[in-house]
Amino acid sequence: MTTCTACGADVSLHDDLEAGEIVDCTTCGVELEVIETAPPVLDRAPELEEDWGE
Amino acid sequence: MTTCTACGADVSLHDDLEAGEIVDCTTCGVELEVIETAPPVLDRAPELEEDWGE
Amino acid sequence: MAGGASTAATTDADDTTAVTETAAAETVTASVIGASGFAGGELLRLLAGHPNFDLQQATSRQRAGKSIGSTHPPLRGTELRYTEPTELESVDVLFAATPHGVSMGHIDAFFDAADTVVDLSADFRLDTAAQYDEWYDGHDAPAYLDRAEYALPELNRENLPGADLIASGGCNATATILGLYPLFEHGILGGETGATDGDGAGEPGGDEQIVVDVKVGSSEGGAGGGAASSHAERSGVVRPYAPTGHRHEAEIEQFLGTSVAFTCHAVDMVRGASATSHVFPDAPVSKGDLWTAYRECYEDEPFVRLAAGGSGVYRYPEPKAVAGTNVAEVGFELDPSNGRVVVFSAIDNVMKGSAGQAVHAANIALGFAETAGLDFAGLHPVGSP
Amino acid sequence: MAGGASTAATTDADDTTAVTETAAAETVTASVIGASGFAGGELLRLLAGHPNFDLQQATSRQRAGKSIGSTHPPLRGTELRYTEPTELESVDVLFAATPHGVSMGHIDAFFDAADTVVDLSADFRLDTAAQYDEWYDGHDAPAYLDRAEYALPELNRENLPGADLIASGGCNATATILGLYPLFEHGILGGETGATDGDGAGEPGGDEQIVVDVKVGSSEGGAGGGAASSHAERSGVVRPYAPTGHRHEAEIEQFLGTSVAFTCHAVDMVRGASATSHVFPDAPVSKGDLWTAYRECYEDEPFVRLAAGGSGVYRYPEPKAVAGTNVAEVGFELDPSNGRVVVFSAIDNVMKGSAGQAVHAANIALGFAETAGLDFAGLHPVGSP
Amino acid sequence: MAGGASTAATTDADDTTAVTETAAAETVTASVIGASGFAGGELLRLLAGHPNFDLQQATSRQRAGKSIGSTHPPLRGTELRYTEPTELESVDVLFAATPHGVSMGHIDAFFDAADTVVDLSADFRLDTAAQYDEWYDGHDAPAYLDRAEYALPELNRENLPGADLIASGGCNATATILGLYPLFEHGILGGETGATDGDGAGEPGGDEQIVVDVKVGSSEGGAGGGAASSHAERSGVVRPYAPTGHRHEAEIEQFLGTSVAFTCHAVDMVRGASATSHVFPDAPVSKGDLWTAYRECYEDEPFVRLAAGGSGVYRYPEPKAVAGTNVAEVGFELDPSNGRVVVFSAIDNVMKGSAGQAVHAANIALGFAETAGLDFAGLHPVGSP
Amino acid sequence: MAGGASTAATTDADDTTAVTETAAAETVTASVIGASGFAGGELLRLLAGHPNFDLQQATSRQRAGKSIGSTHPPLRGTELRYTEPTELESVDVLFAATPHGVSMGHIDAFFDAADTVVDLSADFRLDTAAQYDEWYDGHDAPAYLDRAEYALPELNRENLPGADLIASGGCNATATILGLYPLFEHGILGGETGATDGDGAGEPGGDEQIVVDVKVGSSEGGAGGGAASSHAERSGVVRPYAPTGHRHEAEIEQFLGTSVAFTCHAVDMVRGASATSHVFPDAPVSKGDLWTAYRECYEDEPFVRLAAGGSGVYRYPEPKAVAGTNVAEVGFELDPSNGRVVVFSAIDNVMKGSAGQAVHAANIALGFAETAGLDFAGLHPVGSP
Ligand SMILES: NC(=O)c1ccc[n+]([C@@H]2O[C@H](COP(=O)([O-])OP(=O)(O)OC[C@H]3O[C@@H](n4cnc5c(N)ncnc54)[C@H](OP(=O)(O)O)[C@@H]3O)[C@@H](O)[C@H]2O)c1
Ligand SMILES: NC(=O)c1ccc[n+]([C@@H]2O[C@H](COP(=O)([O-])OP(=O)(O)OC[C@H]3O[C@@H](n4cnc5c(N)ncnc54)[C@H](OP(=O)(O)O)[C@@H]3O)[C@@H](O)[C@H]2O)c1
Ligand SMILES: NC(=O)c1ccc[n+]([C@@H]2O[C@H](COP(=O)([O-])OP(=O)(O)OC[C@H]3O[C@@H](n4cnc5c(N)ncnc54)[C@H](OP(=O)(O)O)[C@@H]3O)[C@@H](O)[C@H]2O)c1
Ligand SMILES: NC(=O)c1ccc[n+]([C@@H]2O[C@H](COP(=O)([O-])OP(=O)(O)OC[C@H]3O[C@@H](n4cnc5c(N)ncnc54)[C@H](OP(=O)(O)O)[C@@H]3O)[C@@H](O)[C@H]2O)c1
Ligand SMILES: [Zn+2]
Ligand SMILES: [Zn+2]
Repeated sequence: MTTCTACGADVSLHDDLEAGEIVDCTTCGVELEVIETAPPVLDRAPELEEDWGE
Repeated sequence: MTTCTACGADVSLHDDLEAGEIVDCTTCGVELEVIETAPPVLDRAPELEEDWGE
Repeated sequence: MAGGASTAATTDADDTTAVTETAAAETVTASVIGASGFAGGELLRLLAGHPNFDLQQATSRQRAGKSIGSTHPPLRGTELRYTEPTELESVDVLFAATPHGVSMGHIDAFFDAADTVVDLSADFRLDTAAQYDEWYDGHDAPAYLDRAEYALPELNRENLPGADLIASGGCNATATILGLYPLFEHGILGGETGATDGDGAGEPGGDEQIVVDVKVGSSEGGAGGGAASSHAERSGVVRPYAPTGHRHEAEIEQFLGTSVAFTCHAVDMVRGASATSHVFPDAPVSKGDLWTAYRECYEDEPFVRLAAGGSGVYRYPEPKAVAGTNVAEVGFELDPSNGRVVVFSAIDNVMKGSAGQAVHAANIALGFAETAGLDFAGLHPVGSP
Repeated sequence: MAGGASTAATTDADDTTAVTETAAAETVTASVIGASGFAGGELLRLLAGHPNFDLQQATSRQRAGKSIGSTHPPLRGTELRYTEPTELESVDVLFAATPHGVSMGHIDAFFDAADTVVDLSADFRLDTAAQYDEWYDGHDAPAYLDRAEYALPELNRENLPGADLIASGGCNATATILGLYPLFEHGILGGETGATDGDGAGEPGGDEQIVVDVKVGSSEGGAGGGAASSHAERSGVVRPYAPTGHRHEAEIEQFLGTSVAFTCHAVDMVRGASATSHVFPDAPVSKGDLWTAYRECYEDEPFVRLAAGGSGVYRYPEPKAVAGTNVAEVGFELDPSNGRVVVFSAIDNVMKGSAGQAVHAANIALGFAETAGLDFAGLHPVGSP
Repeated sequence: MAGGASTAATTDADDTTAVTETAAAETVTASVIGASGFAGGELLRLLAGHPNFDLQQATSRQRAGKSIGSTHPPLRGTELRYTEPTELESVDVLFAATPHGVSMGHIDAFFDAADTVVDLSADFRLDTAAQYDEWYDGHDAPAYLDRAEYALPELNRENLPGADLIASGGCNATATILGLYPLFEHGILGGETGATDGDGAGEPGGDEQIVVDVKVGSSEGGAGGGAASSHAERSGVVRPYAPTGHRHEAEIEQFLGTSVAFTCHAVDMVRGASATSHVFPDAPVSKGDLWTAYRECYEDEPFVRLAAGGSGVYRYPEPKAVAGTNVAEVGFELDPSNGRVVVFSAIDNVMKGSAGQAVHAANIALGFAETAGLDFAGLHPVGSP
Repeated sequence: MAGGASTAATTDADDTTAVTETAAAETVTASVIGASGFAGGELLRLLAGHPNFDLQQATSRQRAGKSIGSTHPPLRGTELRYTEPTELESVDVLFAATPHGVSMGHIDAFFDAADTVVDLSADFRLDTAAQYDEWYDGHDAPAYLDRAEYALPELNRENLPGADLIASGGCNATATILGLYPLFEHGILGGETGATDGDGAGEPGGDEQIVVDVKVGSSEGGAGGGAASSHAERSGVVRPYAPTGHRHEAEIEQFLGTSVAFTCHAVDMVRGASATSHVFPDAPVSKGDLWTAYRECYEDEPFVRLAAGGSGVYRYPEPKAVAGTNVAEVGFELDPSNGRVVVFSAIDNVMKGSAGQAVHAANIALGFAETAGLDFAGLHPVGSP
């Protein structure tokens, strides 16, 4: 378990985590980049200016 | 003016027509390929299985 | 203040000038009975933008005294107020957009007030009192049935000049007839006997099974409201509302000379009627034959547009492509696996299906340009209009 | 008889008993391939609420690593993340909700990972490679065609127990077949020859012209998107999108033993498929005959509800009455003027038309209660769901 | 944490345990007054799927004698018929889903028939007769006001166990209060004085200008119908229907201890209410502060789900993500340019906004599992539900 | 053959007479860049029906060679085909309806081809390169910023005659500014300092907190498509898509001289933008004061219509009442409980919000009648247009 940098909730991570992988926080949904794996360190992933509707 | 091979209507074409160009018939909408240019000969363009809604 | 209506007002003023200059026939006076309804409101809108009509009265019993813009937003700012239908003043033309049964009960009063009556209801569409006994609850004024001309101008415009009682074709009937007519006209259906002769009295066709599956918007039901047509109940439906026995079958049969197996569904749109007709010609036809039939029937028609394949998003007729216009889109496809021809036709029921068709017919009857007042080409994109 | 809330109530009781009685077989593991799509997302939702399935993996190539709730709001808060379809772990059951062609290409890998494969695509629905040559672009794994059981449980549930490759019936085919089947079963159509025998290989019927006019929602197109299916272009349509030649004809013909004249329209809803079938029986039938036929076929079915007239707003089948449920509404009307029977059937394409039907079939195959996980009864009012 | 499928899963497990442990109190009898309406129909649906309620009667004056499925498609096949509200039999719990003013006029009769009354109208939500004089047309049974407990369980569940007159919170008020409450609770708004104390009687807040801009679906208007709410007039609207002076302001003010500047728009959906609250805290806050406030208030709530940015299509609360469920989505965003906090909250007005909230409150009052009967997680995709 | 375009042609013919009478300058040539998009298609439609424009070219890179009717149904039957934007011929006026960033990159080429450029994008709306650095990604052609005139004719028509680079106002900005402007103009907001002076450079206002809550249709996103804007995902939403930080804030601030707290929601319609502005004037105002302010500003405006209460169904501004028109509806209500003024404004984003406003501005710049080509008054009933 690691803490989400955006909302502070716990983020559950799977075992064979790789650095650079992108996961999202299941509480707040932000995308987090795996910076280090042991122990896991997460940081806000660079925001893709993804179109989401307009 | 050339005749559409699908619906028989006249198709108006611009001057600097090139072979291989795709135009559509303004009556029936089918896409026509320019086979020859002087005089213009048109044939049904190969149907792209274009998604148009489902 | 602003908008459409004021523009229309200015136009009226100009036209008045024009009238003085040109000739008596140029501008005629008109009133609308049932003007607070959907078809009536559309008539008001069309007449306001029409170069040859000068609108006099708009009737509504429930809203008498209120301005017409209070009901119909496009007419906001217009000075005209609703009057009682019992207080008709003399005009050249009276348009009646009242529920079935009203016109037949007041037809004498209508002719007292006007030289020409254009009726949008079904009251004068059928040829004989017997048909009204069969399909409706009889007829109150059968003497007028002979005098009335059914109006579906693409098929019988030659009957309309000078007509003084015009029965504007019904919405679902118009969509269906426009779709099927070229097949009869070109002998693809109906054998040698089935063709119509323009006065609406076709010979009986063969024993074709013609299935017509119709989808319509909520404005066909009129402005009334009620629990079943509330937004919550009526949204998102594909609801069989007339599985069998729709009264428009009478009109279709009278015109095409063949009966149809007709089913109507309510779908989620406000304006629009779409008819899909499934037919099985006796002899094989090619897509080229179909193009020939439809192009010959409609290529000079100002209000029919063919769409039968092609490319892009809009390949076949669909109601939203004609919303707000007097255009009928007609198209077809051939099913090689069973020789079926599928015919699609799409109209705006409030326009080509009622008010637009009525103005079109009046234009012909009175000698105006056919397309006068009917030149709006529609919108793209548009949602569920 | 069937449907909604009563089913739910009964089910709860039954399941409790069942749970106490049985044992190890009770819970099986399952994964979903194509879980980010519409049918796959529905599977996730159903499995999460199912007493006998324990969800292991959900695959998506494009969203691997993201939580399943990021795509499907009903699953927000769930910890499960998408994995690559190449990293399948061993499970009891694999559901494949991938586009046509994917399952046939990976079927060996699927069976490496799982004992039972339930495929929602068309890849294993047809009996022979020849049919795939005719209707699709051939088949990559024809050896599996014999092994696969088509699943439309109301008609062939006896084939499903123990099946290890299940081809869940297609949405439009399901709606059409459920509507027409009682007519064949009761000899109203098809003469003595046309009846199906439960394994999907009906004898050829007579020369009936069966017209099937279908209206579908946008979710049938999947989660992809594109200019033609954008909200602005797709809203408010009655758009003929498969005028002829729809591939589901193959399934219908295989099951009913007769071909149909099939036309599909896109209308403005997201979930829902509605089939209106117009048929002309050789011998006259009464509405009572029809009720008998449909009741005998469906009165014990948990997921078929009859609606054929009655009163109130909802008189015939319509998609919004079954949205979110695994229920098919089926109804009919008789057209006395021409002997036509009009059959209406309505389903939710994402449920009874795909994910719900797949779970229903899996329930039978694995010996679970048929309605397990499928007891949601729907919403009223509901708009355009 | 909260929401959907995972809750459902957990719930099932818990309930099974609970069931085994407890006993006779397990099932109570219940009736619904106003059962033919939208909120009443939803109650019928929820009670039918609820493990602890046994439905006895459903009243409708207009449909007495008809089956409840004739009105509500999800209940088709159920044997229960509507009865007159004057023929109430004894039950444990009476749910009243009648228009404002009915319950207050019949409250004695309600208590004659039942031990516990759960009222969905506004009749017992306010604390004092004076408030009814100000916001409504006075009160017929002011003696009951003290006895009544307002029910918005997330904020005052401690008041509900054993309550015998429950006033279920209003739809727009619920959405608004759930959105703003954490800001008051954590002192971001309201200074030291504004926090609520759980009995609905907050201290007056500061002079914040809180703007609440609400968008609602057509089911908020009930099942009645009428020209203004007809499909043709109500489709596609963004219509200011309560620009100022909405009665729910009274509830909000009573609960939050501050008035709000409240405006309500009708939009094109059937189910759903969405409140966007724009607030300007006196002291600067960070997004982290907001997350802390909202997570602390709601992370253990089974029916609140936070959505405040993130990725994918569904980033902030929206009604269609919660349609059919008892979940409230709540989220927020910070406007760095002016220190504004924008709070979004979205509910299904027929569920969390009325019937679902009423069942939730009854569950607590009667000692059932809080989520019993309320575990539906919603649909994806879904259109305009 | 048929429909809109040909009708328009007839109209042109009539007008030609007029042209002959008046002066040579009467008709100018025009081309549209980005003509396959939504704003560009609307320009084509408007120019086709405009008495003073003669359309030369319509560009699309993706559809070059195809007819313009293949994309835009109202233009079916028109002979014009798309050309590449690199093959511009000389014209009097060039309309650019390309995404942000395109015009600034090609402005020299545009002026090589045309004397007057009317740009519909945001590329030339702001006064200074610094603003582009702040709100966008900088500017490629800052030298043109001084030359450009922002066009929101109701507020600054005096700047437009003779302008050769016109930056047509943005959709949401137009709705917002038209709603708030009379309050500043009449000193209800902004104290003595905040009034605009007509060139778009207002003095900074006071510290009013102006909350603007906007609801928009899907056509604002353009013709592109994508999963998030697919029909299934975009239907039925009330979705906060720009909770804060919308770029139109820059335009609003530049014009009104005050910043606004701006939030944008996507709702279920295709055409339409509706802005609800909540403001709290320092000094009390009456509803009469408001009427005076708005009437004085707008009573002579051809394209502004006031709606602020009244009777019937349409009491306040709403987008469907102006769909297809160049009209802005503006209205207001006073909240006596807190001194708030709520201002509603509604436009069709494809018309008054882009193409219509651009034509309006061009009409003024070129000395044509202001309303030329813009007289469509809208439809009633209409659904979700
Ligand atoms: N809507 C369509 O798509 C459509 C298509 C084709 C044909 N039509 C035909 O057009 C006619 C009008 O349809 P609609 O949809 O516009 O109906 P509607 O919206 O219900 O309007 C009916 C109008 O008639 C008036 N009216 C009703 N009863 C009357 C009476 N006894 N005497 C005088 N006026 C009366 C009503 O106003 P007051 O009650 O205030 O007087 C109202 O103005 C019908 O015959 C219909 O079949 C309609
Ligand atoms: N929608 C319906 O109403 C309906 C009804 C009946 C049957 N079906 C059938 O159900 C299947 C799924 O339909 P849908 O509507 O859910 O489609 P969809 O929304 O487009 O979803 C397709 C799913 O498959 C995945 N996928 C695509 N190509 C893949 C590949 N080559 N290998 C592995 N995964 C792949 C996609 O995710 P990634 O690309 O991220 O891997 C996505 O999760 C289709 O066969 C369809 O015919 C659908
Ligand atoms: N709809 C919502 O979103 C919502 C949200 C929160 C709260 N509520 C509240 O819930 C209540 C019901 O709302 P609704 O939308 O469901 O209304 P509705 O659809 O109009 O239903 C009202 C019900 O009450 C019955 N009824 C009406 N007058 C009655 C009377 N005098 N005595 C006995 N029964 C009567 C009606 O049936 P008969 O006329 O046949 O008896 C009908 O069953 C209202 O108080 C409303 O404020 C509704
Ligand atoms: N939609 C509205 O409501 C609205 C309102 C106000 C202002 N606007 C502004 O109007 C402009 C157009 O918006 P829209 O909604 O119409 O967008 P759209 O539907 O996406 O259309 C964009 C058009 O520009 C063309 N295009 C794209 N990139 C181009 C390039 N690099 N060079 C040349 N042509 C290019 C496209 O065709 P090809 O790719 O085939 O060339 C298409 O014709 C935008 O600046 C928008 O901000 C729109
Ligand atoms: Zn987080
Ligand atoms: Zn052609």
